[in-house]
Amino acid sequence: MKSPESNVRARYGMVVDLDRCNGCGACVVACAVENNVPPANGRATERTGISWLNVQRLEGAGGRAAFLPMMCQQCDTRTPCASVCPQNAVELDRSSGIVGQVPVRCLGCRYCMVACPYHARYFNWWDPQWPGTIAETLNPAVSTRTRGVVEKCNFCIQRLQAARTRHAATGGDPAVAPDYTPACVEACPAGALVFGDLGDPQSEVSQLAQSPESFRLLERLGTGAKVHYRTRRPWVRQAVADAPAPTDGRTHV
Amino acid sequence: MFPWSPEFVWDAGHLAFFGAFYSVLAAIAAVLGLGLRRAVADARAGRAHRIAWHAAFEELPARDRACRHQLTGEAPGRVCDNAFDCRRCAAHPSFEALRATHASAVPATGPAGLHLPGDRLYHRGHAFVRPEPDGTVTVGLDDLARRLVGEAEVVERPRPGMCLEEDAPALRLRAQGREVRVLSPVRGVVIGTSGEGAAVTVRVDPEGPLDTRHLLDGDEVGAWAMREIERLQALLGPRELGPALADGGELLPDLGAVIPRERVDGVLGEMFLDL
Amino acid sequence: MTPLTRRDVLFGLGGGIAGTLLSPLPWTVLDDVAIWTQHRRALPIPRDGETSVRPVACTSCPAGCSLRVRSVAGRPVFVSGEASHPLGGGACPFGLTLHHLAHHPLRLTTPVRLDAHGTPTRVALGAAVAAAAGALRAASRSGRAVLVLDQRPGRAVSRAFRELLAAVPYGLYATPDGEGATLQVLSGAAGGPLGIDLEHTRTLLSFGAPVLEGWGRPGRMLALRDRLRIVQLDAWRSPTAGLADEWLAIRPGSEGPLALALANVLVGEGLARTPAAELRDLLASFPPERVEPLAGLPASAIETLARSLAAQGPTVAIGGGDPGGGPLPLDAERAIAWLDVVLGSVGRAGGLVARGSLPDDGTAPLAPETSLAEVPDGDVRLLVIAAGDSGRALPWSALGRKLAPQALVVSLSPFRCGLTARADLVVPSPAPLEGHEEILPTADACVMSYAVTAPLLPPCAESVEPTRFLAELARAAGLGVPSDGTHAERLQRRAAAIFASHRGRVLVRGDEGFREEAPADAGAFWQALLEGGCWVDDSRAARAVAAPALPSPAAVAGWLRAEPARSDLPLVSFAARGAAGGTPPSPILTKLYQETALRPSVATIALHPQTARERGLVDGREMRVVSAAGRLDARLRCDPTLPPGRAAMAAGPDPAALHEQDAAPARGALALGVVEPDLTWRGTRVAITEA
Amino acid sequence: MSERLDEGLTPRGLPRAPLRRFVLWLVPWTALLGVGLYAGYRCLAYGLNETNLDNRFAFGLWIYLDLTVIALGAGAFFTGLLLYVLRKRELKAVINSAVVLGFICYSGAVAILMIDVGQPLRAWFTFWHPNVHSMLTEVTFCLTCYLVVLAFEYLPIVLRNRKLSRLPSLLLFEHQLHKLMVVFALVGAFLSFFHQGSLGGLYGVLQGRPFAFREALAVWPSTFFLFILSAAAAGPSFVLATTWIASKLSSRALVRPEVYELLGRVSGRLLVLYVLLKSVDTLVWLNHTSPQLGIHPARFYAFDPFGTWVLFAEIVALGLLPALVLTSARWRRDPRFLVPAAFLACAGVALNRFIMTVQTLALPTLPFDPFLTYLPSWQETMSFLGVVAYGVVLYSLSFRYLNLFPQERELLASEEVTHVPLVA
Repeated sequence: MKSPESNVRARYGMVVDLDRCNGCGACVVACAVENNVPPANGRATERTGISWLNVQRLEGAGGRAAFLPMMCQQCDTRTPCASVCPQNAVELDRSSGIVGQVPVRCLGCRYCMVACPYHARYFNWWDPQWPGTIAETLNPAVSTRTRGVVEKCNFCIQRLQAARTRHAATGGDPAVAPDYTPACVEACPAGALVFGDLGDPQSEVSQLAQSPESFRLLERLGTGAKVHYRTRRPWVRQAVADAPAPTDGRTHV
Repeated sequence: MFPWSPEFVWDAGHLAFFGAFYSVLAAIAAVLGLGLRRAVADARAGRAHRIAWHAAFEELPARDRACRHQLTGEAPGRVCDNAFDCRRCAAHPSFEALRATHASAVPATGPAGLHLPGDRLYHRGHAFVRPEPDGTVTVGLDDLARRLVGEAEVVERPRPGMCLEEDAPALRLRAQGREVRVLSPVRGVVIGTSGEGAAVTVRVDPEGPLDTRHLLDGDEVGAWAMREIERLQALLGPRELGPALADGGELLPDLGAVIPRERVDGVLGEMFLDL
Repeated sequence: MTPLTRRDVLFGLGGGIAGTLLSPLPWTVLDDVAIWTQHRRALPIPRDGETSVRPVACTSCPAGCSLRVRSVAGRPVFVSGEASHPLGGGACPFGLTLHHLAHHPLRLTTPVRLDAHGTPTRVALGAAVAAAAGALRAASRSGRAVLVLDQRPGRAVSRAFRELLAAVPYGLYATPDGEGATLQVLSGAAGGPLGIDLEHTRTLLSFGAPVLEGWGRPGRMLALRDRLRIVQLDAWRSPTAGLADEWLAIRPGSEGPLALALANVLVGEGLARTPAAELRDLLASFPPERVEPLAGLPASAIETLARSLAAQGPTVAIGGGDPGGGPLPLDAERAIAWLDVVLGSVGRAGGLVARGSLPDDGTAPLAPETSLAEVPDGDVRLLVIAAGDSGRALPWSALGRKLAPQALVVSLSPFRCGLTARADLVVPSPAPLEGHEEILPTADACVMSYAVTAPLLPPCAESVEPTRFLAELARAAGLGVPSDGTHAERLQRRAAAIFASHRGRVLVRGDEGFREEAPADAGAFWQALLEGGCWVDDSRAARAVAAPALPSPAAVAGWLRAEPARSDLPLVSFAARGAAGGTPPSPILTKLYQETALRPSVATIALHPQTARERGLVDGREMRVVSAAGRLDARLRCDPTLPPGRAAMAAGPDPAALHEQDAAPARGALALGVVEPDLTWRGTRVAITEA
Repeated sequence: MSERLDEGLTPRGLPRAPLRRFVLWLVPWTALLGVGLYAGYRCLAYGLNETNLDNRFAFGLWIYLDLTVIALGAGAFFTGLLLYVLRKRELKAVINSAVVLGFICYSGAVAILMIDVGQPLRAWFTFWHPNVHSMLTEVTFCLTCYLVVLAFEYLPIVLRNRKLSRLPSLLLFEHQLHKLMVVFALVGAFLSFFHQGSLGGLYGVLQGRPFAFREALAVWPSTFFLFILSAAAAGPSFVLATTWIASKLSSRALVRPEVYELLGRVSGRLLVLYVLLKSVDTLVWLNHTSPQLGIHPARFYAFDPFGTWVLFAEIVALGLLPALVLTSARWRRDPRFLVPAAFLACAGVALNRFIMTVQTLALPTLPFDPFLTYLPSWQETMSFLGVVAYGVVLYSLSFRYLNLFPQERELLASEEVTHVPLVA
């Protein structure tokens, strides 16, 4: 994926409002539909399924719940997966800051999955299958993946290409994509996902990202994730922002 | 992988990585190439039998590589390093020089009733060489060898005109159900063979003047035979029993037959230096 | 010329190989091989083409969310919610997979006969119609009922059904009880439909209604979420309970007494208008202390809640039940309705307000609307299950008990699942996106609205519009009705009637969201509707409400009776709207039910860890779950958020069935549900033992 | 049947068990190998869903096996290095065995790796599109090259077989190859240093896994050096242990006691150094590296069964203890201490690889992550055992038909006790 020749350097990122997310799962499904992720094999579990976007439930006191959409956090400064891939199947697109996966080149060694602290990478444990004639509804902008390769969220980079093309068609700079929106952001009915260029200080996303209510997961690992989370609820913040200090009692398994 | 492949970048990382990788490949290829070339050269130069003998000699345990001067007590503990080729040994001439007399009249009987005539020279692989008046030599199995092989059958005898190499197999026998290769003590052209079984002899026209410095003769033969009986004994039983043999008694005529079947092959190989 | 030596040949070969290696050729080939390995297993390669975006409406449940479908080369590939829709934007996962349904493995494309195992055999439409007409004539002869179950009443096709049933000696038109049950109780008293003025409501007290996860028009709730205080009274930590401002865990089945106890406090503390004497007498039996053990809530919590309802008004109390748990008993709904009356919420801004109706577009007599529960058992000779999904679960036994011997069940659903799996004949109507659809307001809406979507896909050649089936059935049975006209023509007639009424506003889709427009004539109005526009009625004046019926004395006595200690556990059954209805979920929903832990699957039964411990049951093990209606195996999931002393299980969907080509036997809570005569199954109790 | 059908193939003069007994010995192992091959076939044919690996436990038994056998297989390179480069002539007694062990370990590891990757047909992509900054690239290149080197080190041993060495061309090639073995030893040592290190680096670079992450010295994390050192320390112990097992199984002295002692001494001294550096590394990691990444180190040991006992077992019980025994000349002389110490040293390196592979993945990274468990499927277990069986079969065949222990012949005479009267 060669970036267009331009000096425009965007750093696409997202701010997830944890107070708005109601865990409906629309983003999860939209992501799978847009990116031709197959339905699960009958034997798949939550640990062997493929869901580029995975909504985690956080438990608060008194039965309160919060939901945390987890996708590839699009690490920026130190990308754990890109540096470990033995065959350059993970690519950092310099024009957009998007960490992409090249499934045709992936060997399936899964080292990147071990390296990723966010568990945002998924392995095709089964041959993909679409029951009925659902394969008719596959998105031609994304190629299907074979068994035995790793895949993950890439902020629907095909939509970036399409948005650039649309912008160019209206006489704009082909490197700029003003109406670029990933599928999950488009699908979220609660408006919990805000997407845009973090490099543009005027953008809503970068202003939200800088607000004191915003934080990143595992910030101290220094991955420079481009997905930010925000919440005004202290218990939510406490549940996700920091690694908890050692527990009082030992966890028994 | 190559400078022209898409991912290649001319940076220190790539240069160091691929520099090392191609160096390793080159080293492996060079070793293989060199080994192959040298092997071809060896084959062309006919060094195969020498190398084979050396390889076999290398495998012999130290006690089986005893120097002939150790056998006679001249150099206790001395181990041969020259694959029993005394002509190449730097020390051999000096030992020879030290010997006062070179006994020529040797009794025909060795220890334990072995028949080891003095007109013969003995190879460490139990082949004898008898110089014939016409300048040729007769090569055959010595008495210990004959007793070991017993009722043997000659599987392969050299054809007249063939060139025998020193320490290379001259004969193949089948004895006690096992195959034994008898190493040739001399280098020369085969004139003919005679005799059957263990009594087979080969008439050889030695190449060039007959040089027998590497063969045992004289006093050494008895000591060596004694040592060989001890070795045989050691191969079969506790070492302590060895010396008891020297006290008397006569070796069984069909020695091979008493060796336990499962040990025959090993014993024959050891005794004939055919490993 | 010198002859070639072997050396020359070798040199030539070596040079050739080295030269080839230095050229890009072998490396390009290698790269291509890399690509080939990707496709060695014949992966589908979608065709590319022209992209277009069209507005449609979701038909998976009554919410009728407005959607946008992106198609490539005429094939829909992506669905998203119409964010700026005036009736509420956004869509749920079921709507986002609407375009999969026409391709669903359980889709039927021709009329079929189903055997006892649900295996389909193709039949001709004529034969199917003849069989249905025969059953209809037999019903007329024997005085048995012809029943149409319409899960989406109010559509033009509903009218066609009712016209037909009116012409039959004993025709019943039934709709299942749904999420608007409380409103229905009050509407019955008010003499016209009511809606909730949520835009001005401050507190929404929900008795187990999933108000934050697919209730009413979800987009409306999402838009109002920040302004609304939501108090959830629920037997389990439902998604709504987890997200609500307050969740009070109540004992299953205690909704009725709890509503009365809240009213008791309000009346007792003078926080509400003084009710009629008969209600006062009833309330006197339900002081908070009395209800405390029934509801499992401290009396003080009931009092605090009641005070806050009064203080933070306007407050609306609603019941309706969970889509997977079935309706609340009518008496509980009456109690909740009375709470609304006591709170003074009826007929005031921010409370329950009147909603208009669509103008009439026909003159033929209509069969009256009845509740399915009112249909006598064993009386139905011909049952027609209309296409259209309420998005709520309905166990087959609720219908099965109504059937007479030799009854014929005809389903018009395009999917061989849910109730349709038990039908004798299926005459499939067009799948979603293949036909014209009407969108009517949801139960909560306080204004009437109307929208129509045009087909996006060409209908399958042998699918049958229900209107056409009805026409052929009437012809074969020798009935004069329903009046002729295709489905589209009926809708157009309806639109014309709306246009002619000169009521409301027309909102059309523009580049910058929706804007009001005045269509020149009925044709322009119809066109505006087809292009994603909608008609919104004017607001109505508040309607004064007469007193609704009181809970029956039998129910009240039942509530007050102390329950004996039992070893089996009440079962809390639940499902997201659309998950356990008649429309099969897209297989891609394994993402929610199987591949992530987001939603519990029917394959698990939840217990509080302490409840499990008391029974010696180990988390993660396979359990045998037995109710009076059935038994099944499920894995135990210890869930500390589930209050002790009850079991919780999803009613659907079954992720294992999402892969199947064949309709699997029902798993999950629906297979266990013990259906009462009032067609509720909330009283189901289960015994759990290790399998 | 006392005569052996395969007598012409076994080294002459070296007593070998009757063929029948040997076959009986091989039967269960071959059966196990067969099951392992079937399990491997299933994984290749039906995909990795045959395993119990998942997206979170992406590495499991197989990677653990690879790391361990490669560490133990380091005996091959290290013995070669000592013999050919540092001229420890005594080690000639075990070099053949060490080479065979190395070959078994590395070929087994590569075979398992081929099953472990999702698309084995794309194995060459790593060579074609290498990311030179990835530790796995280094591992792949070095492993492949070293397997080739080991094959060429193994070749001469095979060519010395009694039957094969009768063919002059093979004999000559073997002879010349053997003379150049020092080059292979050097290349092998170079490659081994790098891939043993890179295997350690594999985990050390994972900044996303604070349990495994270590700070870098030069461009490599400290695990790079620790893995080299631990492999070099365990390798000789493994050679010692296997020689001892072979000797027990064949009830024959294969090498002189001095060789055992030398192996033990080398292993012990390296182990002392390793334990020292590992302790320093652990202290730096617990007190500096991991707090800096925002993780309290106690969290690493907060989940059962991975308590702090793991640290103790790895560093003290299976590190320091064998190190002390092996460095003590007195204890080393006593096989009752020497051999168990060698086994402990091997177990220590195996535990270290287990911790790096399994505990790293089991521990949560995100605050709301659960602690994960994983139990290999029968397909994984059987292909693992298949590799073990492959090793036993290949080693048994090598032991029987090749001359793995040159001192065996020498030690033979003192062993035999049959008394045969030779005298009439």
